[in-house]
Amino acid sequence: MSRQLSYAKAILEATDQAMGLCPQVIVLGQLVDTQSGIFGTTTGLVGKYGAERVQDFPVSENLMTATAMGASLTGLRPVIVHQRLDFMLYSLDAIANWLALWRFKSNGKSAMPVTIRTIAGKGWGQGPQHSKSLHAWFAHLPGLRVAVPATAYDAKGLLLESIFSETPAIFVEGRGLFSMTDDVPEKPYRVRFGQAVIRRQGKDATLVAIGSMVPVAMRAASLLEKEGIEVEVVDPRTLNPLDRKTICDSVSKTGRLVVADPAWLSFGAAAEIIATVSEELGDRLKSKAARVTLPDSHTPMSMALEKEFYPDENDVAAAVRKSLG
Amino acid sequence: MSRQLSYAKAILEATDQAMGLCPQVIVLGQLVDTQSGIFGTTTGLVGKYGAERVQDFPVSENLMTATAMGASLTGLRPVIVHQRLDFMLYSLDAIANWLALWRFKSNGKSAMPVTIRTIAGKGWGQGPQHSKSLHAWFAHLPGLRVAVPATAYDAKGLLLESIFSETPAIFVEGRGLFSMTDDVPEKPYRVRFGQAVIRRQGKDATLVAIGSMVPVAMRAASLLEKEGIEVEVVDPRTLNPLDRKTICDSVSKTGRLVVADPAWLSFGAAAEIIATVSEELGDRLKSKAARVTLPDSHTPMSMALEKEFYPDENDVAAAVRKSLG
Amino acid sequence: MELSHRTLSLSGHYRELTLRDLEPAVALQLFRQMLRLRRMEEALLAEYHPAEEMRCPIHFCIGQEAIPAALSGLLKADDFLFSHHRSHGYYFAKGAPLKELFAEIYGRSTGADAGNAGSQDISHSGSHFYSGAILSGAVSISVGAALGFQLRKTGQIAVAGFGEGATDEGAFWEAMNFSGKRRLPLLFVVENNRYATFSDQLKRQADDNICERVRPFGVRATKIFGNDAPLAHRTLEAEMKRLREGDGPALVEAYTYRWNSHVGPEDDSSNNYRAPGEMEFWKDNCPIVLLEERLRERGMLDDAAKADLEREIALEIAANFKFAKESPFPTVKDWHRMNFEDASPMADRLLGTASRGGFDPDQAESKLGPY
Amino acid sequence: MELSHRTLSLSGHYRELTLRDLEPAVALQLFRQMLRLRRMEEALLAEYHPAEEMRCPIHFCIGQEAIPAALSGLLKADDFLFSHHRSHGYYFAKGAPLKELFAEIYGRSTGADAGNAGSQDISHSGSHFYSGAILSGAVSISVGAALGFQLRKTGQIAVAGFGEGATDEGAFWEAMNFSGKRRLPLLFVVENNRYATFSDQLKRQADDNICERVRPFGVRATKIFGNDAPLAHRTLEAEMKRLREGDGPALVEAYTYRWNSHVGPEDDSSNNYRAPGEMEFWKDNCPIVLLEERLRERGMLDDAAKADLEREIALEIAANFKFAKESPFPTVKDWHRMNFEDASPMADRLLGTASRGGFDPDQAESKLGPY
Ligand SMILES: Cc1ncc(C[n+]2csc(CCOP(=O)(O)OP(=O)(O)O)c2C)c(N)n1
Ligand SMILES: Cc1ncc(C[n+]2csc(CCOP(=O)(O)OP(=O)(O)O)c2C)c(N)n1
Ligand SMILES: [Mg+2]
Ligand SMILES: [Mg+2]
Repeated sequence: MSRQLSYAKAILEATDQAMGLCPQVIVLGQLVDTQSGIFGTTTGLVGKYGAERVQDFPVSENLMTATAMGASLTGLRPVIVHQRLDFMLYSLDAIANWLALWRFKSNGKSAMPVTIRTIAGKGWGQGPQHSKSLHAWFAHLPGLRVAVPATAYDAKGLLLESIFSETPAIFVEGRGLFSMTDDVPEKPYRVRFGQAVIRRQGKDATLVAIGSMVPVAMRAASLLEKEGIEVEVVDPRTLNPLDRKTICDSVSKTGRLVVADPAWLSFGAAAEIIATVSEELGDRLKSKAARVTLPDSHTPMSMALEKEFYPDENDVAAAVRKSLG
Repeated sequence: MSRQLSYAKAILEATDQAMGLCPQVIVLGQLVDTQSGIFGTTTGLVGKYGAERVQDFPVSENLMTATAMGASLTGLRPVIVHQRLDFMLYSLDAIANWLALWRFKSNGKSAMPVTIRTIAGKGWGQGPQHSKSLHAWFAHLPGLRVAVPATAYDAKGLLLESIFSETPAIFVEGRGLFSMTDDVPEKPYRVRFGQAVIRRQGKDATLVAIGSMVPVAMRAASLLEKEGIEVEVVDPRTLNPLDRKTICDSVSKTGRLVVADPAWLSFGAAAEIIATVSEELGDRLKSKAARVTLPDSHTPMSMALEKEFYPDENDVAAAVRKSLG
Repeated sequence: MELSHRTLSLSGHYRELTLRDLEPAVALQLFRQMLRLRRMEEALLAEYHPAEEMRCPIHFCIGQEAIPAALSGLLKADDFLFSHHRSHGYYFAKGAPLKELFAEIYGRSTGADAGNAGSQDISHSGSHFYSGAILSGAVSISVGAALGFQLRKTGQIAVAGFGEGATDEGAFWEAMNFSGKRRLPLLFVVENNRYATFSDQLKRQADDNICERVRPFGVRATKIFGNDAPLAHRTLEAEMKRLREGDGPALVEAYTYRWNSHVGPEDDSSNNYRAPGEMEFWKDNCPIVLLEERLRERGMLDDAAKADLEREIALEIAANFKFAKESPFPTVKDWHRMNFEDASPMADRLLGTASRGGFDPDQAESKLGPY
Repeated sequence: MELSHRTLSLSGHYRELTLRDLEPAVALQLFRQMLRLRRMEEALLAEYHPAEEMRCPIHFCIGQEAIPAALSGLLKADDFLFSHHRSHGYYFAKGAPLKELFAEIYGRSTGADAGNAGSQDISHSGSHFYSGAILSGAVSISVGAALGFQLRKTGQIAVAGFGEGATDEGAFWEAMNFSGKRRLPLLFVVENNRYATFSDQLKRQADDNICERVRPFGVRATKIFGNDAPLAHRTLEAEMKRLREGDGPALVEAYTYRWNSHVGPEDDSSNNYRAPGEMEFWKDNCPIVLLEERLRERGMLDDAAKADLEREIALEIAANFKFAKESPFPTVKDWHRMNFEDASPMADRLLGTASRGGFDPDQAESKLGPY
């Protein structure tokens, strides 16, 4: 039977089930042991599993990451949580100089199955230090997996998959997605990394949408449908590994590509997707590829500016129309 | 009269001249005050300008960056130096959460003219913690300029430009370039950001090469010339701003694009360049775009593996031949 | 008994507040500044949700007025002040224009940062006031400002204000190490309000002993009861005097308490983190009430004078709201220009142009070695 | 007089080394281990340039043998040891196979990490030995290992070995704070050799007082003359015993000295950073010589025994070189597999598959609020 669950509750359920299935799963993060529980994604866990397994951590993000890494060497499966991705920047040394290369450096003999949950802020004046979305940075690093779940279903399945796989994973959540619902099976299930999903079939253009741009892209596709334009919406779900094949197959059918990414324009994930298609099908595109992203600017706080800063379904639809000429 | 100077000496001369021209220029970095002076790029400065202006800094990379930032608010023009880019990862919070957005956040009222020199290691078993090249990360950030000089001439002009401009700059140097020479004028001169240079004209394919891949690309072009293939080699010199126009103009002439980047394949600078071209000329390419980069792997120490890890002129030439069909 | 949040929560009404040799004008000004800050925060707090016009996270500082009030009388115009997410008190302390604070929070183009920053990232560079919401980040930057003052021998000082939570961050200890080593003209002010969001200091640190921790780094440190405004004034005055004489750096830890939610006007006690009786202790020892008691005892304040003051403050606040609400919203002109400065007057002045010579493509790359 | 590099450089030959109640076998083993490590490093150093086959930066540890030798007798097989760029002594201390160290440095497929890591990043996970070249990074990771031991109540301990330079990093202080708070079974061993590359500790820190700095964080700390191997043994033994009893964490600071260049076999004195007479002091107080003096005095060692030992060591080293040089170079099979593990046995076992339901594309996004 189908059961609707919010994105936040799906994350909570995945974590709860993981902790129930395996006593080695622990959760570290500022405020993970509180009632409010990181947008409700950790609420109640401390009561159920105790303060040793659900640990409030000092405001020491670099150490938190390294602690999870060291703990994983002793057999634990740590999940760490950053309330904003921006706070996680203190831990980039731990991530890029250690976590990402640990397996490589040991020639595969030592693994660090660490899952890093991180929330990309958006809206209501979060401002430049509470809203960054740097999934492209993580995806550039060898040795890390990067998930960008857009739906509650994917959030649960990808989080469980991250926790119980051997390669460390960065799990990027969108603040705008937390209360959105989806059919979510109750049992613990997996969603594999590197498997894109076609959220909507279409023949006129391929619209690849990442993370919190997925609902926006779906709305854009609905708008365009009314104009007789059939857009194929592809959600890669994970950026590393990236399911290049599904994307290229779609574009080889439609001949057109628009990428919607909730991140800065230049040197971002949208560029990688366009480059991939250009390498595979470069001489067979029917029109120029296009990106719908944030401008190359930090996030303004004022709602008047935020409105222009974040692209919406009209921006996406306009880009698709343009690619159709 | 033309004067040959090595890349290292050009950097030293630029710094020396900047310090001479302007008493506000200071240099901070581990070992900048030693005789060996960071591959000779700071040798002698402490004797000339004193230990206040040429400061050995504790092994505290995050604070070093923030210190330069705060000092710049008092009117100083700091240059900081990281002997390896890897060490700089401790300072990414300072860079991404503060330096890059400072001007934005103050609505343009406050500037931080800080220059961050950083050296990407290569070769002789530097291994995974001493050889990263993350220029794509920096270029993804709004509010920062990113220079990737390939020649002594550009190194001097871009370093002077960085020091005396108002936007903070990341200056990425290649370890393999330090002893390479070039004509370098003696006077202090500028090389503007956002102006690519065509290092070699050609009509058959455009080869965009970044930083330490520039000499490799030039050698590849020489090889191809013998086969009658005329490659146009474009060196963007800076990634942010990126001279998209020169690149696109070249590709619209040749119809073919190969990008050589001394960094990881996925989600890197090569993707941005291909995406840019695809957006501008996507339906007019004569063949598929191609990348010649490091594989998506951390750097192995063993020379046997290093040899396969770093692409050379043969790899670049092969990619160009392939794009010619 | 050593001052700590544990010992404080066991004590009763604070009786040690004394004006001693404080000039009456200074004492009254301390009172006035605390009251202004309190009323301003109360007004913002009351308007926050109903209007939904202040669309940014705000960390109110009600209960923590003593330090900002004391700093406000001691900082010189060209000193630099760096603070954190709980920024209003510090903005106020630096004498930055309050109407621009209101307009900033309302996201208007007349705001201190034209609506780009909001409450938690606000700065006012004309007043040399800077803040930001990444813990300990602004502390690190203050080190550079102090180094600049020292190198340029300007006599200015830098002050960094933050909470005890910031001392969890490694970045903070790099700042201690370097400022202690360089003896920088830098004052660290820790408002220890016991919590970082809902997390008790003793959940994050083995002991409530920040002063002990910083001293071996070469940073002089003093802890005080932070709701005693005259004491705060005297302590900060003495430390700032020594800093100006080259005898730095110093840290002052002020024990105080936040009355409201960590962020926003709600009550976050549903998260159940406050110790029993604690809120009562701190409300009983409100910094404004403590000083008011003494001023009245000494006949320096009466009902009429206070009413005048309240009226003056209410007018000021109303004017600030009016300014903010009547100001236009910003419009995006150019995202590029908001993030990059393309003009380069200094480079224009100092640097020439040169033409590129011939790079020899056939030369060998540098012979690489191990180091 | 408080122990410090300043006081040491004023003193002469160290006379306090005593065997006390050390078992003769332990004393001899300390000597043997120091000599093995010394001879190994000397041999690598001598071969380094002529062969150009060890194509990676090596930070030799000649002069710093006492701590590794002492640790080697105290660490249990399932304890974890984390170290830094100057890794050989620690690799040795953990009892990881030396032939795999040689092969690693030679970049061969039989190396500890099959040639991926080299000297400065070497690990041997079978021996629970890990290192890396980013200062203080492995210290932070050791905290997690100790937390794992504590949560799982395994009785294991973690040890982190590093230089005084690592304490410049903020990351280090986060480790102090958290391990002190959690009372982790974790031993920090600082080999204070006065310099970080060419930079004197007093150029980077206000004082030579790491022990004083860490204590207020809840970390017990002891400083010792680090070339007195029996003293190192006794001190580490006592601390490790307390850690195993749950009384952690602890730090031991061992004053010692590196005889060679910071990196490589050259002499880096052209950088002119060493204090006059310093090298002489430390060579005169070579940890091996100091112990040898006492062993000979007590009749526990004579020329013949030493010659036997030297022969045994020389054979071992020769065998290690032979192993390394005869081993094949690695070949790249699959860059992806070198960096990612695609197998997921645990997920296979615990997780099922499910089919995706219908995401309603028309639903509204979350109503965003300020926090
Ligand atoms: C690097 C970083 N991590 C986490 C946060 C989230 N955060 C915001 S305020 C805060 C608590 C701050 O406590 P404290 O420094 O004592 O200041 P107070 O709020 O008590 O005034 C935290 C953890 C942050 N802003 N920055
Ligand atoms: C984060 C970081 N910054 C800088 C370096 C460069 N570096 C390598 S070793 C070293 C000095 C280390 O000194 P110390 O920790 O005392 O160890 P020692 O070499 O004296 O044994 C430095 C600065 C580094 N490896 N990592
Ligand atoms: Mg606090
Ligand atoms: Mg050292």
